[in-house]
Amino acid sequence: MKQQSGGTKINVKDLDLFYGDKQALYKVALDIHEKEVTALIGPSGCGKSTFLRSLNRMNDLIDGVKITGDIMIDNENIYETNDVIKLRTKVGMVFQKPNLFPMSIYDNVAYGPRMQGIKSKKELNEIVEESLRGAAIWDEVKDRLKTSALGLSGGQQQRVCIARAIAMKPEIILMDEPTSALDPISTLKVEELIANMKKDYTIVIVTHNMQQAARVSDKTAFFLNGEIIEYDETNNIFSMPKDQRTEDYVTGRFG
Amino acid sequence: MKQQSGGTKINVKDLDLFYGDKQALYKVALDIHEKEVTALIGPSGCGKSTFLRSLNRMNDLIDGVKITGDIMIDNENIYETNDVIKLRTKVGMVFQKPNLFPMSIYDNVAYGPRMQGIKSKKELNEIVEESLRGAAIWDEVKDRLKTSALGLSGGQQQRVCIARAIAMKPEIILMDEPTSALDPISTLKVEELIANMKKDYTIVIVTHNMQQAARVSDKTAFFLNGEIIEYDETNNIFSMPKDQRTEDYVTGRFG
Amino acid sequence: MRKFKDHLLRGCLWASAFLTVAVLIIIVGYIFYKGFRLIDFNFIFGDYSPVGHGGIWPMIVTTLYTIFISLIIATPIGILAAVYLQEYAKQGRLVRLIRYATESLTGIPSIIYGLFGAVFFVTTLKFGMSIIAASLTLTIIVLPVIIRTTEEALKTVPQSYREGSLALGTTKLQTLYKVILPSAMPGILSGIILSIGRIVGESAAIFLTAGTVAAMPDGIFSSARTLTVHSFLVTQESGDIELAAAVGIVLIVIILILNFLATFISKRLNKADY
Amino acid sequence: GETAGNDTGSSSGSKATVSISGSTSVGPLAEKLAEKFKDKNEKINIEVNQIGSSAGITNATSGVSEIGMSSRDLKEEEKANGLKETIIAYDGIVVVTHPSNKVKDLTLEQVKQIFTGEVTNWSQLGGEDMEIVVVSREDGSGSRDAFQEIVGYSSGELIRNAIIASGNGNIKTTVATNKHAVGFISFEYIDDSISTLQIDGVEATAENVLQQKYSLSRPFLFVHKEENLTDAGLQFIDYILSSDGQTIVSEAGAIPVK
Amino acid sequence: MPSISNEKQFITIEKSNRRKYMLEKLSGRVFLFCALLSVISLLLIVGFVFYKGSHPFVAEGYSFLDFIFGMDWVPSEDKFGIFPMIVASLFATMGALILGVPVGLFTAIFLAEIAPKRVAKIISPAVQLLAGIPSVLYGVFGLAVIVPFLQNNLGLVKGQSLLAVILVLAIMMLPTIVTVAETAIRAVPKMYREGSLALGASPIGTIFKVVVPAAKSGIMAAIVLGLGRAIGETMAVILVAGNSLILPTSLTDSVRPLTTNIALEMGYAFGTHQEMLFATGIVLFSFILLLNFVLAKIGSKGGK
Ligand SMILES: Nc1ncnc2c1ncn2[C@@H]1O[C@H](COP(=O)(O)OP(=O)(O)OP(=O)(O)O)[C@@H](O)[C@H]1O
Ligand SMILES: Nc1ncnc2c1ncn2[C@@H]1O[C@H](COP(=O)(O)OP(=O)(O)OP(=O)(O)O)[C@@H](O)[C@H]1O
Ligand SMILES: [Mg+2]
Ligand SMILES: [Mg+2]
Ligand SMILES: O=P([O-])([O-])[O-]
Repeated sequence: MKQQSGGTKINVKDLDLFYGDKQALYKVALDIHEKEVTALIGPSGCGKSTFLRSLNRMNDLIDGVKITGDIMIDNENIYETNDVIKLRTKVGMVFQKPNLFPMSIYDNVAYGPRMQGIKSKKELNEIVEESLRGAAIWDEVKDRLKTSALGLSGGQQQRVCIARAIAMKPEIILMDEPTSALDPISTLKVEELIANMKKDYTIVIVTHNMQQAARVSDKTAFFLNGEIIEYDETNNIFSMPKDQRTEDYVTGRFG
Repeated sequence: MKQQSGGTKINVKDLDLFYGDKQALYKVALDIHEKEVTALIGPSGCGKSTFLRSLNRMNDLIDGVKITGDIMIDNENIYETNDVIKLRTKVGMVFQKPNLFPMSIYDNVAYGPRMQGIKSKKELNEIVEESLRGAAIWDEVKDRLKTSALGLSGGQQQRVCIARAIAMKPEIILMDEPTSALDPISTLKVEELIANMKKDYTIVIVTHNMQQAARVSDKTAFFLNGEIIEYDETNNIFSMPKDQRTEDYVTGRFG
Repeated sequence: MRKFKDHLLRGCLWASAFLTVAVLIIIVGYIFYKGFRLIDFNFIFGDYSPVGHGGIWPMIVTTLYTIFISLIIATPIGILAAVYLQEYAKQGRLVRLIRYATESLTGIPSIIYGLFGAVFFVTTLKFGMSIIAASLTLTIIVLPVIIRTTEEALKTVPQSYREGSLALGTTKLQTLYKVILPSAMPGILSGIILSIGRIVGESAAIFLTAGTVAAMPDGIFSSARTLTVHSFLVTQESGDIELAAAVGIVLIVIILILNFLATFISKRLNKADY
Repeated sequence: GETAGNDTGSSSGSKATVSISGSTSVGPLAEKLAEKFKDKNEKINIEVNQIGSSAGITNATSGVSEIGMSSRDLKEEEKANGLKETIIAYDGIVVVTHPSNKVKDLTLEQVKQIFTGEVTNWSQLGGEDMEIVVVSREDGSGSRDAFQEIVGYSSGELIRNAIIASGNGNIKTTVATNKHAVGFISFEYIDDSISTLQIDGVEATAENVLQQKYSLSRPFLFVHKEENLTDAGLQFIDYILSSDGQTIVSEAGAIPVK
Repeated sequence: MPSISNEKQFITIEKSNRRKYMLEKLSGRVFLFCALLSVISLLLIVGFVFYKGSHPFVAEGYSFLDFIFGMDWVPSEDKFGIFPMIVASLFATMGALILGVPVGLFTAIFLAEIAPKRVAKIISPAVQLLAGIPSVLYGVFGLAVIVPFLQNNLGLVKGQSLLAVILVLAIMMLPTIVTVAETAIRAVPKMYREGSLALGASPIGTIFKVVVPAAKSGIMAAIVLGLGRAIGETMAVILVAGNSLILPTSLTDSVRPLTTNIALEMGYAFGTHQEMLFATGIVLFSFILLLNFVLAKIGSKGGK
């Protein structure tokens, strides 16, 4: 496949990943397009999280992980740079379980910018407000910015997590099952948020929820046993999958 | 409301519950019928878990919980007995996150019976096999009963949790979002299991997943802010709810 | 039968706790009973004299010096070493070996540490018998305690905090300093408190390295006598149990104050403590 | 505030410090001597460290301390290192028992029989019918060496189940809490928690030692290397040997040299 | 196939990040240095002990076997046998372990699981206070209270005995064991407790079958640290052991454990005598290594 000029934000080729001796990804290749939402679906243990975490090199944290192949972001090979900090600043991440730090809401959102060296109170205030607004949670928390973030409900915490990621002004946001711990209302809010964020960010989201994938994403990749079985427009994946296994999976007949 | 003879397994009246000063349940009243699946739905924080945990007195573990009102199981007031152990043997529970003990699969399932004083190896073997079969997981684990339960996948773990509960030969099984941590395939398996178990057990299940509630339950109760807004046949709740708020919620318009 | 076993075990739990508390009360009670008579303003704040019971102010000051210096050196080294073992090093044989060695060394009698200190710090490094030589020796003694407890504390910090922070483009160091250490603070603190106990309780390692000069130290290069060494000498040579106990009372009060301070400071440092 | 005054202006550079370390039994006496000496010589500071005879001798050899204190004689190897010894006082050793013990007088031979286990019951010595519990000092201790030499038995002959206590204080506490016990301590630590025995009818007093009627005693030593001894150190030794110094020695319960 | 991925480009490290990487590298080195420093200083001590202690066997022709199995210890007559002390150390450690570990662990469990919060909040720091009381004072307490108590109540001629040593050591282990184990037990996730209780297990059953096994690693650490404290203890033991040079045959015999031997005679020891005391240290250290090894094995076995 020829690279689409401008459109391709992330280009993955021939990605093999091993946990020690155990191979978790097999020759994964994928083009992720700018300012689109790409959903990764597949049964548990198929390697979705593993793949997602390769994109911002979070797998570096795990002992014994070996990676071969190329991941290019904006045409730069992320495994050839030494500047992981810059990479992770550019590629934000939201985890399955809201993982706010035991600090105030404000401090959570200001955490990244502060670590970047921003000290000015005014500037920080602006970033915090803007990010919380961006994550559609500003109104709910604006009066309690200085209280512990752990006092928020799960859905609120997850949106603050998104705000925390946005505060770094990333270009790409990775989300690993961001709503699986949330109730439907909160889920809906986060989904709306994702739809909105598409304007500004390239989003990659792992989800177990087929409806969610159908609702929020432009493209969907179906993983199975560490391989990408099918990758296409979301509509196609759900309405006319080419592979029998994809069809079985999305219709819930799989297993 | 007059008690329905024979059919009513759990009868809750006027249940108020406080965490310290904060009231979490308001005058909850509910009849749960024998050998049916009752689903509890409602937005996050509405008190579903709190209610569920009142039914086997797990809330006793939390400091400062005050409860008034009656919960009758088989016409006995469970808050008037001192034998909580007997109550919990009769009322099994499966939690949101699989919480197997760090022991072998066998020891996990045999845990309850052993605590009941059953020592005979033969008897235990029988119980373990029967329970694992009952939880539709026997074939997957029969060759590795002596290995650590924590090595199983999430879906497998959750089914072993169910087996562990079944091993106590309870009459009622409470489930608090038993599939929210699982992938669709595992979820499907657990749902099938629940449908099967209905023959033998009275099941109360909390779920965030409307489809799931619709699929597995006979009756559904909709909670909001600690109150039961509506309680009816599941079909009615989803197709012709009486309360506007229920309708808003089940159609996803709520919030 | 099962009920009976439950009752039996519950009984054991209560009995053990009761026993521990009883031992605590008896020992502390005994020390107070024996030593209380000697405590007065002059005893605590007076200068030492070899005749009579003497004042113990110089020993109080020396004790505080040794605690302070040892902690100021051992705490950072111990914490950072634990950080290395737990957060940086590849978990494997080497780390396990280091851990095993460290643990085993907690069982070496302190007199051997003392002799080592006397040869290494006092003679070879030419510190002479001095507070600094003793403090460095004590540092080595408490290092394993701090390392081990800090490691346990680091283990309890959820992995999600680390990932959350690193995913924001922070360095490991920033993550450590801003998120991990604050969360691990309570565990680290209990290690420090145990260390204070160990430092304060030490005698053999100290009198071989700091000596027993019963005068106000001029500085950390002076030879001096700590409270515990004082009570050791009195017990050993004159058998004056009342005096040893009186010194013990002062020690208990000092430990109480220090433990309180340590808790207080860690609460302050620990922004995580909402 | 109070302590700053007591610091006797140590910061003034002219002050000389004499460091002394060694025997824990010589230590208290040395401290008392030093205190009186410092009152007279404002410019000299004396540091006394009680860390055991061997450590003191080692320190004197290595130069960590100017003077070492020893309650035992120097070994040949130690003398070979060029150490000089000065006897600053004698220490009387007294056999002690529990105050309730009726036995008040023993012959030197009986003492030997007790400590070598030939006699194991107080009734054999005219006391109650009860077992004797022997308490001795640790091998290498100066008092024990002297005691054994004078009484006439060797370490190997000491009764095997003897309690070994470290230091005079521990012997005293042990004997004071056990009516079966017998041990020996230095004159300095005699008090009424224990009872002292006469040997061959002679009471354990400094006078009797000086008149050579009472034989259980040993010297207290200061040891130094000639090249390490400062003026101040020399002054202190001279002071101890002066009559002023020897008066303090006898006040402290030890026995003057002359 | 596309050409872009072939011309490998490098993301240049941003200026502001360069400092961070340097700091990162530097801090990694500093941490490593700290770890090494601790290990080195500890190794130095071991080396020192081994150097001193092996001298008589390497250079002076003493037999190590005679040293280990010899029954006589008379330094002034050149007899160095420590067999009775090895036995004494073994008995004393085992005794303290048997007495101190259960009481300490049960107290920790009580504080973490059973005691009302307010009670635990008072007792836990008080127990930590026990850790700070100097061992000399434990010795004084032992000599002035425990020894006469044994003398009077067991009708002994002397209370200085193996039993007194065991009692004092067991007491001294308590604070370490209680503090470390309590922390470990509190860290066990709540979900294990809930899981067990929901199965109709009693609270006590839950504690012993689920909570305690789950806290095993921390509990082992507690035991190892407590044991270290007991084995390394000298000042208190000297006062209550009696330090007699006999092979112990009963709890009421007075004994001389290895540690006491070292501390007791080091003050006067000279030459070979001193080196033999260091050799005693080597034996002691090997003893500790062996014990910890056994404990570690026990610990990892229980896990499977
Ligand atoms: N740290 C690790 N060490 C070894 N194997 C791992 C590790 N993390 C994941 N794996 C294995 O790699 C495979 C892919 O795991 P991954 O977490 O990527 O799956 P997933 O698709 O995200 O599943 P889920 O939907 O359950 O989150 C699995 O077989 C898993 O067991
Ligand atoms: N231990 C507790 N102490 C104080 N308040 C509590 C406690 N547990 C729950 N609550 C509060 O009680 C209310 C009901 O909580 P509950 O957990 O029952 O909600 P839920 O319906 O199960 O929500 P979710 O879907 O998120 O699990 C919430 O407002 C919650 O904050
Ligand atoms: Mg995943
Ligand atoms: Mg809930
Ligand atoms: O301690 P001493 O050398 O006097 O026995």
